[in-house]
Amino acid sequence: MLVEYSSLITLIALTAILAFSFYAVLIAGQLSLAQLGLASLAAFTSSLVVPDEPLFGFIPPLAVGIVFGMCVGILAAFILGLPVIRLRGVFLAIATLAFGEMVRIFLINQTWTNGAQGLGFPKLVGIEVAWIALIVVAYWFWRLSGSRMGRAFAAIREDELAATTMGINVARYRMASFVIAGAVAGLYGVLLAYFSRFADPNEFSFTAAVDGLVTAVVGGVTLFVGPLLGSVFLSVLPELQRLLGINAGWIRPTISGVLLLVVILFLPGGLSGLIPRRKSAKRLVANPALRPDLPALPAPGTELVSLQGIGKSYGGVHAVRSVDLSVQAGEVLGLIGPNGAGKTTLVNMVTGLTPPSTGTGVVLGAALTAGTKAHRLAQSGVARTFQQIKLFNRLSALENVLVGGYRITHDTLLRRLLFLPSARRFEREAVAMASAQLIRVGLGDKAANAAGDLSYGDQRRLEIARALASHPSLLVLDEPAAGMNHVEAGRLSELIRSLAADGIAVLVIEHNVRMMLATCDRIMVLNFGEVIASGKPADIARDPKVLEAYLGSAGNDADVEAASVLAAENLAEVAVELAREHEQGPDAVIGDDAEPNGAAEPEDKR
Amino acid sequence: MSDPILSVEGLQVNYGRVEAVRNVSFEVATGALVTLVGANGAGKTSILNAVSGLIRPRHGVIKFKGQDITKWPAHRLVKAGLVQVPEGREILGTLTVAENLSLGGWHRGSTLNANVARVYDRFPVLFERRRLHAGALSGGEQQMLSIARALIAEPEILLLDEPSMGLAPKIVDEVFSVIEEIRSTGTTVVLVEQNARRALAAADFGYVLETGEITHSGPAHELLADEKVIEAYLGLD
Amino acid sequence: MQLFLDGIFLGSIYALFAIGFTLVFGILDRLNLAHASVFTAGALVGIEVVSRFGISIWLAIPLVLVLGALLGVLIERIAFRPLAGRHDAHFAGLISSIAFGAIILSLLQALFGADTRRFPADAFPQARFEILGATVSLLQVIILVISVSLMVVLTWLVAKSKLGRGMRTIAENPHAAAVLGLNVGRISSTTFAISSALGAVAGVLFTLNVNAAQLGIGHAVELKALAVIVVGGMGSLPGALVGGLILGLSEVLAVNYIGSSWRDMVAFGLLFLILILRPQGLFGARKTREV
Amino acid sequence: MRKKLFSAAVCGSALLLAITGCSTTSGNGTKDDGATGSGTGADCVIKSAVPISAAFSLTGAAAQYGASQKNALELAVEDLNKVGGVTYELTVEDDATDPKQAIQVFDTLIASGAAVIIGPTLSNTAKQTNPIAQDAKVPVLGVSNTAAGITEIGDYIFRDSLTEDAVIPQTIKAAVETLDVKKVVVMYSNDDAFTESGYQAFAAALKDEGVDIADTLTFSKADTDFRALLNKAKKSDADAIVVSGLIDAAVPLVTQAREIGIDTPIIGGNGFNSPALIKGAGKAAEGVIVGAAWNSASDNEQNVKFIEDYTAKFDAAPDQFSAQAYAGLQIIDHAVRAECSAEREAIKAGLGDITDVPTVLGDVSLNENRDAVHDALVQVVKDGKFAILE
Repeated sequence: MLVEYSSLITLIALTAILAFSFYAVLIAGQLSLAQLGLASLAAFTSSLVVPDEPLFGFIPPLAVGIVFGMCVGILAAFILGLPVIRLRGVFLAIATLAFGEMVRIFLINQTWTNGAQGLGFPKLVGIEVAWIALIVVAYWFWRLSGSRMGRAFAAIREDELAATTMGINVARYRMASFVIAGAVAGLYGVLLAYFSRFADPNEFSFTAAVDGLVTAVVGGVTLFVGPLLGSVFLSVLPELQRLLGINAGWIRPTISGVLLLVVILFLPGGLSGLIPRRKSAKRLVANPALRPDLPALPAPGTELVSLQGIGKSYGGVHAVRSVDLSVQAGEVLGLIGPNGAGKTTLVNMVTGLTPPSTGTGVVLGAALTAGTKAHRLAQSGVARTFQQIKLFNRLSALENVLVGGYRITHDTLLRRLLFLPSARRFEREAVAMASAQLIRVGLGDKAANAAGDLSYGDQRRLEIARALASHPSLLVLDEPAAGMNHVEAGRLSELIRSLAADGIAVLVIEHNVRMMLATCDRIMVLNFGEVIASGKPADIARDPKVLEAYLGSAGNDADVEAASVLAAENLAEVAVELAREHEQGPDAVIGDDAEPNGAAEPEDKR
Repeated sequence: MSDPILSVEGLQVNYGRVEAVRNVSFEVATGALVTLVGANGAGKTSILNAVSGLIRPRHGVIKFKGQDITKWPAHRLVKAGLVQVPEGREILGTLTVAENLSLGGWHRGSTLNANVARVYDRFPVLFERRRLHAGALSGGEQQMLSIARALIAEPEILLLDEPSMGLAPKIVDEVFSVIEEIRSTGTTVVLVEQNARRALAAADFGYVLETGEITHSGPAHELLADEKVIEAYLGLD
Repeated sequence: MQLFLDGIFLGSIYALFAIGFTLVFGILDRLNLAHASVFTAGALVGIEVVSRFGISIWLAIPLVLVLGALLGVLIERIAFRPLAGRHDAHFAGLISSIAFGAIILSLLQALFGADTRRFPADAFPQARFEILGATVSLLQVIILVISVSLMVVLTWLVAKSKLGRGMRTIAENPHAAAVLGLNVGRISSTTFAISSALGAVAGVLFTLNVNAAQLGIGHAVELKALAVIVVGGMGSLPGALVGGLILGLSEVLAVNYIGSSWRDMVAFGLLFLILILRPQGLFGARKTREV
Repeated sequence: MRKKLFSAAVCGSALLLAITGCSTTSGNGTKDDGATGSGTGADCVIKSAVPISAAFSLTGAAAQYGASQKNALELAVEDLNKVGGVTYELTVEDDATDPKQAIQVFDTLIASGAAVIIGPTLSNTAKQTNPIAQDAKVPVLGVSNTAAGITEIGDYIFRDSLTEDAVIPQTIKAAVETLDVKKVVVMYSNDDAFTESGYQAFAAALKDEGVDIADTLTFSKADTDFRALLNKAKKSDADAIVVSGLIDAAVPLVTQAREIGIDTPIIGGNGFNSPALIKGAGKAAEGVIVGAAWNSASDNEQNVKFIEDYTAKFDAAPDQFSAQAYAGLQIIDHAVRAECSAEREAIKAGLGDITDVPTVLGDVSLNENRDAVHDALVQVVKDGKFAILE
């Protein structure tokens, strides 16, 4: 019985390995069709080095082939990656497709590959080798999926820009996924050649690449068993039809096509979507004892951001011109101004997303230049939220925050591969820190919900929690109160004050003037890219230029004036109150179980 | 008040197993400005989307001008005069301002040009920028474009979802004055707003939503004075 | 001169396929891999009606056009519409269109067998003439003219017509399109119908030109057409034409000056280089990212 | 949790195997009673039907060849079963033009007790499947594999298809003699094993005959537009164009050559030997010289009947693929009757002794390398028909 299906079972394993090679890039949100080209490079070049006899008398020839093939895959993927890694989506797919075809044509035109006549290989791979290889590969991806590296891939897949601002070096991780995929592709090429005893370059064509992609997608990329499921489904289908006595010929591909269509239309997330998953990969860990000690934040008053004459122009349009800005640890600096005044451009410069055109600046010790990388700044302690919410929508709320903790958590992949106890400990620490942030913003009960399913206001809060998870020295909030009503905005204001009290410097853009007046230590007003006013909230609220440009003096001068006076008075009260709280130490903000951010000193509770 | 132009009865909206809206019923009188206020996730946007045919309700009956429109697709409703200005503006950034406006008049072939001219009159800034890509406009201008685009569809009832979100106070003033103006021309307006104080001040009638259910309703000025409403949504002064 | 014309004609064939393809791919942003099967279906059905029923080619072409449009509607309804709103719509659409294409192909095999088929020798006037010392057939000129005029007509359609505006709106933001009262389903169907109708007719013209059609012809051109679309710039119809011509020319030049074994290497190498140097393609606009 | 999942997956696949295992047939055919009969040759009587299996490409890129092979085998079984004494039971499986699929098909066929396997359609597939049969000691008869190295796989592998080496030298010799060819352009598709080995045979033969090769042009088996290549070939002013290509390429290539004004003779290999050439290329095919293992115009009695029967049954003229498949079963029949046994070893031995067996291809022998030996023909298209080149 086994004999009859030994090839089928072996091929299931091999096809699954190929699908894993696609899986490796898909989990990082990339589509590469070069896998078959890499596989054929590995297969054919391995024929040049694999010895007939065990090497040094004990290394089996296949081991030489596998190691060599994987190295070829890695090397070729790396060299290919250098130019193409910056391409995205379909452009990457087409460029890699072109590469795959170029490899095929190259190999066909070589004499050592015997061209289209193909090359014979000794039979070294059987059912055992194939499945052992598959299990090793699957094990790797299983351990990868819960590691920090796995989370970084998921974050890149969901939103590259947001991932960058978490401190993730997107280019390096994309290359890593590319290279891992190359290694797996090389493994596949060698195994296939030494299983089927023959290979010609045409077997590694575009069609084969599409087959591999179909296998990976049908299986699903949300779970590491996806490629195996896809491979079983697609490999067994023809066999099953044969057993059912369906005549060979056009009927079989028709049925296969219909079934494939049904699977893809009715099973979002592929076959692995059928496997029930736990509500969330991780549960909230609310025990503060599990949280590790974090390095202290800069002392209050330390200058963290210092910009002189910074400006940005887009093809002659000055979005920001010659702005001086200084932010100190422990203060809340507000940035207000009409829509389109350049506020977001300014904070993009501060967070390294946009290089300044003119001026100089230092953020957390790093100079802002054209070469400043956002992930570098994030690594040194800058965190931010976005005006257009950029969450990792398909990840749970907790997972989002876990990615946010990238900067202060350990990479656990190697430890996880070896099942070291420290892997577990590090993971628990990371979850504990993330949980604390989630609870702090009031989303403790929604930890397992997918970020994309949260309401608008909750998404805003989650973004803040994610930013806080990196234990930042400087937090940049871009319209955090948008979509919140007055009561919610009030709570947000309290949260921001408590962050400042912890020693974080907060730079906030917001149109909710009442909230800004109540929250900020200083406010800067931008209009047409220039600072038109700067100073204490009470002064800003009375500044005629600000009234004119921003608060609106057009129709109801009296009303606005009254409102701003009222706001200023409010502020005075709030300020007094806050000053009092400052002296008392940081304050628990939301809910009874909320904890301040990584506070080292014991805290007073109300 | 005259007959309701819009009536919603027993509306329930589900996302998967989550009940976003539970047994919500309300009426909008012809020519009135009605506002739905409530916290985040209370289901305001879900109600609007169900009314404009963008999502299918689980239960409930929606009537527009006496006709049952519960199962009508969005495009049919727009043609019939029920138009939404969506949350987040949803302008088409790669299309020009003029193209965005003409999309508003998808079902208004004959009157399109006249409508566009009228809108340009009302919003001269859009006329100035008619050849620019809409993505190049500032946030306030985009919101005006979004409203103007809806007006070109000749709405009998206009559903506005968070029109003041992310806008400078001065622009918010302008948005509200535009809403007043629209209403003064006889168009019925349903307004969903986070800025509950502002919305209630402008509205005739208000409904307060909490986790998918209507908890308070009444003439807007009464709600503005209601202690509970103040505490939950308006904040203390 | 012959070289140049050969390249142009070869390229116009690629362009013919690519223009229909890019309507859906570049403008609706959906990669419809069943397009190759529609191309094959157009060719085989065209042959069938001409050779079996003795219908003139001029009548057969409109018939094939209608068939293509119907297939397009089916593809949209079955393989794409159910995916609307799913976060993996891109990938899923890729796979579902592959599956749908495979079904079309196996049904074609059931209907017409797997043999290579062709139009009767007299199906199309065999006129040939000389231009500047180069031999040119009437059909080649017609194909070039059709490609260019299709490009012009479709460019106008997409840029100026109401339908085109609808298409672009749906591509950019289907939700906004629905809010604005656009019948998203119908516009998508129409786009697929136009695209597939063009694909089917392209199949007929292609077959007339090379005098052979079998189940695999679609796939042979598909890969090149993908290259053409990307070289020309996603969603750019002039780009599809120019991209096709560039590919055609480069292949012909490669055959003559580098060696025919390396012809496809040159084509794909060129594609690769263009992507590296100018990822948005020759006529594509770089998308700006927003924060 | 994860562990559970994994074990579930393992259990699932085990279950699948169990199901499939249960439903397979009784297993090794060689142990069946009644596989060996009494008598020899025409008198041989074997009680149970002889299980013959074939693996052809019924779908996918090579489907058009597989389809005519399948037709011919069905016809052959019908004809041979009428003779009496020995009956054949034919199973045709589809390898979908995919070597991986073919490997699985071979496994299944071997396990289900095939006495002999015919196929697969393509040479490169054969290189992956035939070792499996060799290991399992199941005889294989290739009926369309022409590439080098097929029968070298082992002593259970035979073929009745002439290699290009056996056909092409004759073709070139005849062409040189009759047409006085001195300089040629060679064209071939370099991504196909069959056509590339054809090219190598052409190149060797041309060298032997002292013919100049002015230019060598390659194309892809998927190509259909050859104008660029042909225009280049035209420039070199050769006496003839020699093409090694499949029938897919033959028709467009020949018609396009005539279209752009190439009037020189075109010489093709086995791939051109198909009625489709004449049907498809029409007038343009006139004068094309084709070396072939089979000629439809041959007046061999068996052949005439085969063509009639095939045309009547399938409403299409047979091509070389079908003729070779038909002849394949004739050869197997001979081998079975020789030892009067349906056992694999007996059939293997019988195939080893095939000498001058009359078939639709003419009198066929299998040599010590288990390759076919029979007369090849050089044909020329004349008045819409293949005729022997004289």
